[in-house]
Amino acid sequence: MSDLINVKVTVNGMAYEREVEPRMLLVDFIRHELGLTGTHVGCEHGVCGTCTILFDGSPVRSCLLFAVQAVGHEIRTIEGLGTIDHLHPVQEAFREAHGAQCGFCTPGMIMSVLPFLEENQDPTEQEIREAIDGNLCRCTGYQHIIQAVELASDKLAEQRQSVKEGR
Amino acid sequence: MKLEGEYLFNGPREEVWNIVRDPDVLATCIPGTQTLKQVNENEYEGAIGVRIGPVNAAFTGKLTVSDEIPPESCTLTAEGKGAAGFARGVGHVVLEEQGSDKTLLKYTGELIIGGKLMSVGQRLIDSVGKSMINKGFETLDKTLATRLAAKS
Amino acid sequence: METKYFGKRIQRNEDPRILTGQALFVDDVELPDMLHATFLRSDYPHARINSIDISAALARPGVIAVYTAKDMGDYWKPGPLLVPAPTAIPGVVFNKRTQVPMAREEIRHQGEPIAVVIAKSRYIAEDALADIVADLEPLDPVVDVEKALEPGSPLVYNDLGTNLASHVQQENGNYAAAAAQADVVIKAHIVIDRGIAGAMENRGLVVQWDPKSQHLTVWATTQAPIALRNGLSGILGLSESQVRVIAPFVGGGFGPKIMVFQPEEVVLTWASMKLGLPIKYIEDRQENFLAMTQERNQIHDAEIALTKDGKILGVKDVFVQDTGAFNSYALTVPLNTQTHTTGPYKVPNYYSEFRVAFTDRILVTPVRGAGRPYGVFVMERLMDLAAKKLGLDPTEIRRRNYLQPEEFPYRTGIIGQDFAKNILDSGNYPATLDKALEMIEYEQFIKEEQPKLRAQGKHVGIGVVTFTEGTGVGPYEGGRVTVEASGKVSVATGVGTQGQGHYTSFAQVVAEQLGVPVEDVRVVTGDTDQFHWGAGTFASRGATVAGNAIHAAASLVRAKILKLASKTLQVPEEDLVLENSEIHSATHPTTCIPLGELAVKANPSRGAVEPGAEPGLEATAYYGPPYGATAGGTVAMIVEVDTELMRVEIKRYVIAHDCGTVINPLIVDGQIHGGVSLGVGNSFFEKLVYDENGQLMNGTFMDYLIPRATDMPYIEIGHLSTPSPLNPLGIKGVGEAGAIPTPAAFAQAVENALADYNLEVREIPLSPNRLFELLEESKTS
Amino acid sequence: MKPASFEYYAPTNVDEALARLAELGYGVKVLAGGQSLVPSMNFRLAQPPALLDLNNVQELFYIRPTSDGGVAIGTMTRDSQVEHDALIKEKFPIIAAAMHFMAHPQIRNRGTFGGAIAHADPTAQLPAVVLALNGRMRIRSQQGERWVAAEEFFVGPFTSVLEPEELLVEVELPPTPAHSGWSYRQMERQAGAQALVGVAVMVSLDEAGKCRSARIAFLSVGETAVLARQAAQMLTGQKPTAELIHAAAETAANVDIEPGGDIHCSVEYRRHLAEVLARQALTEAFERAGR
Repeated sequence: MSDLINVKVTVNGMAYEREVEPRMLLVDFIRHELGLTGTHVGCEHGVCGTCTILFDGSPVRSCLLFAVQAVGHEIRTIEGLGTIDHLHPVQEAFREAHGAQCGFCTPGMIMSVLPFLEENQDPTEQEIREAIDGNLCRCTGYQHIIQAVELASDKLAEQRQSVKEGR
Repeated sequence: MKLEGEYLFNGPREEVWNIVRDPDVLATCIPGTQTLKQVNENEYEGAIGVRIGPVNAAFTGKLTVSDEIPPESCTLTAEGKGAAGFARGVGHVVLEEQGSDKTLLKYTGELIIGGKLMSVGQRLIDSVGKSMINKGFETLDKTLATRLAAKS
Repeated sequence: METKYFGKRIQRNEDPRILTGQALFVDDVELPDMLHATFLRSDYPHARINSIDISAALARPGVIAVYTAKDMGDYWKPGPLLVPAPTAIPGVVFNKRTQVPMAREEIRHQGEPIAVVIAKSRYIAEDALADIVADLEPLDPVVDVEKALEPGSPLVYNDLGTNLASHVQQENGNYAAAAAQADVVIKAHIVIDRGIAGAMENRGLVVQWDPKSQHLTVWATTQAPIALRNGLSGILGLSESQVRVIAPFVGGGFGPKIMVFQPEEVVLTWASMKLGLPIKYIEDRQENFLAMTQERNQIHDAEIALTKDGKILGVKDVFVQDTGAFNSYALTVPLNTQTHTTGPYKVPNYYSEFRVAFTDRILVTPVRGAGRPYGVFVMERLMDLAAKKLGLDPTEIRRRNYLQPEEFPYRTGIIGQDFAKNILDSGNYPATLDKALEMIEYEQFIKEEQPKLRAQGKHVGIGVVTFTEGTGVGPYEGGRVTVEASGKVSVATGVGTQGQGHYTSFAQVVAEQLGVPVEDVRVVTGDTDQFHWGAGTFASRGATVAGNAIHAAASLVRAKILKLASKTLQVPEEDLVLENSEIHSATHPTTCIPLGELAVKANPSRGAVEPGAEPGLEATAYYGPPYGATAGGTVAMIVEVDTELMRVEIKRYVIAHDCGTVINPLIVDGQIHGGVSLGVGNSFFEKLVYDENGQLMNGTFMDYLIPRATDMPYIEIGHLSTPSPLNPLGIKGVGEAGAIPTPAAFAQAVENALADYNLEVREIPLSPNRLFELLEESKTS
Repeated sequence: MKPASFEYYAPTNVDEALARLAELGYGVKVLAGGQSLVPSMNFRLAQPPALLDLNNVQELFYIRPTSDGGVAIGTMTRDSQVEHDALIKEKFPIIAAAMHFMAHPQIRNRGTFGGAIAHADPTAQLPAVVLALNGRMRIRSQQGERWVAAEEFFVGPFTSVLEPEELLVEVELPPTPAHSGWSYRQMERQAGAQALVGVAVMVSLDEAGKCRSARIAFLSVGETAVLARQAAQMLTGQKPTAELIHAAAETAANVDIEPGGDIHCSVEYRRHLAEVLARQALTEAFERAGR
């Protein structure tokens, strides 16, 4: 076994510090060291997307990074969005459009959608399909997810509008 | 998986035979690290570390030489297994003289690959396999050239 | 019926937890001192175990225990049969061979566990796998299902003397006589390959034996928690009350998670009791490909006999089914194939025979669709061949043979997975065809659009397929409905949930009866301490069977509410209204009592009660259907084929679906979409490829593809409703609908697109490589 | 699927990295984006004793114009950064086009340009694209620096000329001549999945509208990315008529390459795809060049 390495990292705005083996995958670190189990593990070879998190704002596979590589970086996970009582607009949209069935792929899906909707504020159906193409879902056939993203885009536009109008 | 092919060596048949029949030389064909030791006249055992790009697979196994008709033909049976899976190959090798200074090696065989190597790496087996065989022959040919040069 | 909640597109109660990452899945369970297990699995599909040396593994720091089958002593034995053999079918042959905890003397499929490592972390456990030295002697594997049944084949079980696991023949009418009178008889050889279920969450298990309370808690990704509890307690020699199985949020089931007493469950509960410490095992994706049960591999020789005007006289189907190394799940899959082949058609003479073979491959159990899609594929291919031969439009030949709405209930005479002669309860197939054709603008497509596009050199084609889906089979489910002092309602049932929205649809059923908001109804599924009778979630039965049981319980609670409220408020029951979590008089709305207050009255803490009084506003009820409810529908699909690259694109996908009364259309749509995506996967990609030595060649998501968002068409759904007369709510299941007809419609559409080539698609999936081969063959023939 | 143990080194500059490589040689594996390496480690097909993580070596992250009008890409530049870079889009649109087919955005956000080249996957897009663009690799070790042309760089599946103590630090792409055209085409079973066959084509026309140069680079047809030399020769100096393009594509597919088969794609289908894709790509590239 190799020596433990000190990992200081910011997750959802909170600073964490742990001692881990270099080989610990970032997703295992987030889930089992930090107890943030909303990020899931589906394939551990970078294909399914259930472990998608935001790493310095960009969606990446947390099964293909080591925790030691996160030192000094900012991570955002599903727990960093809304709460059960106050859902984030994207989460609200997923609820209204029935974008989740078993819910296993959902956190990763949402983490892919979030930066996409920042870059593309009025996406077409095809653009949405491409944006979520790196996240597998076996339950929904993606249709309600796509509708949820369309709805989320509207909600975010409204939110921007109300911020602009100072409401 | 069927294996079949040929390679033209730049040397006389006797010399090529000596090389093919020398497991220490054969072992150098595999990219990685090898330790082979002879356990009896026709059988060798050892550990092989195959290195292809990021993949490094350790195998333990044995190599058996049979049906020898020096310097014309023999059968090589190799078996190895490790955490990445296993491989079993049987190859029949025939050496044909092409004039006095060239020898055509023809081989036919059967290769069984199993475990992770197959379930994860199937799509790469063909290109990696071909490449390993060709590079292996090139290495043998280089060794042959060195030996011939040393003799002359 | 005027409803407030039932039948409405209501948002799901479970979603806030799911969407915020707060939903508890098995791998999220963390316990103090929890150990982690992993299994050494065989690389060989068939081998003899000479010896296993675990000493080096045991010596590795962090390793707590390593066990092989030999360590299990008498506890090691083959598991129970999960589904009984269909002895109701005369002459059935069934040779039982069930799964074992770990291979002891002989390995019978690649991926079969031969040792378990229990360590302080999964990382260390995996390190230790490489320390185990297993001396395995490879034996000739049985790989090909047809060759398995030929004389001289190597045997999966030497003691059995054959690889024949089952043989079933069923006949309704007399096919041979019908064929003798037919104007045309058409034959087809059809191959259906193996695939996975591919839930995004792999299997998982956390087991905790508490020596002080002598109690075992198991968190499992199971579709059948009660069956698992009952079975494990039996195997472990515990009372059922000592075992609690919890199926928390489960990340997709699709069939294989119904499979209980898998090696991991049996080995790890035993190990946890031995070690007195909790153990977690999470299957990884690689293991999911090598050890999770799979479906299919059927090879059919089918024929259809017709009159020259396209009327079906008879159908004959003889097929072999690969069951893998075991047949713990008996014959559900091939029986579903057998019962669904004739589907929506009137087939007066039907002969079906199948032989099931053991092979050195993973055990076959149902996967979404569960044999139904292949019966439909066979039949629909026959119908297409017949239409071509007779020069009929494919929709016309179907129309001429549908069962008509007035012909229900219709007895097919074939015994199905519920061991009773199959009865179709209700349906209206011509209406689903009409609806689908209207939605896809069939006439316009074939008369204008298609000729126009063909003239431009485009290969576009249409496929139209009607199907049935036997759903909601017995035996039974139950539910308990309790009004709490808060006025909120709790509901418990024995089925598990893997994303079907039971927390919401069951709440709707209850909310409608009790006049409470849907979000005030808390549903618990899959916890054996909450409800301990039931069979599980499979065969599209959750909403139908458990839904009706809960409806019955809610109706009983409603009656109790009315009775007590009438007494309390001094208002006749007929004048009482349940709404907004209170009971009030319709004529004097101010005369009212909140539901919670009534619940408190129903559970007095002092004083005397009337003789025979039951406390609380609570009731438990069960529902068991006389037989399954049959849903159905028609799919129409337009595809375009790029004959240079061999790319096939679904341009339009329409499904007219009839699953009787709908509890929540939002959820039903979602179920259809999901089914379609499996159907699309099965059409394009999903095939496990084994080499001749039984080695899996595509055991990753890089090689075994499942549909992504860009693979899916936009699905247009048309709803029809023929309520089932079998249950009070009129519900039929919908879980497998989309999966069933899609491959058949795809094959028809591709053939139609490639009409110039005169090629026949007699297999699924149809990869680009295979399409290339078929096109090349058609050019040379 | 958890990786085996390894020692972890995270240098902050190239010199430090080179020193570690010199010290450990085959005993260390360079970790760039890790999008191929980490999966093989999770499968435990790769169990390097040590990893040399370049993600903190800031000097390797850059895209900059070269004095001759080309572009130099630092080895650690993320794929997604290259894909969306304005300079790349302007000078080498083929790169962005090909990158669209590389797995999925989440992978490209972490994967690196140089990592994909050094990995030398014969089924990957970037080696073929860099080959078509006639790129060259800047390789450093403690002994110094050397440049290797793409044509010499890839020597086998997952094998390049890189010695264990060497590091690929930069990929340099020369400017494309006037009247150039490009095309990237591939066939895959699913978006983001491995290409069954892919082809990257760069052509240029002379004043008379004749083909001045053509580089046709295939992926997934052999042990490395492969240049179709004979096909290119057929085109050079000729007017790129439809007939000639057809003939060149046929030569490319049947003479220039020696594809193997796998469970997804037979040899025959591969040759067929190579011909169709080469024809489509050449046609498109010449069209673009003529504009």
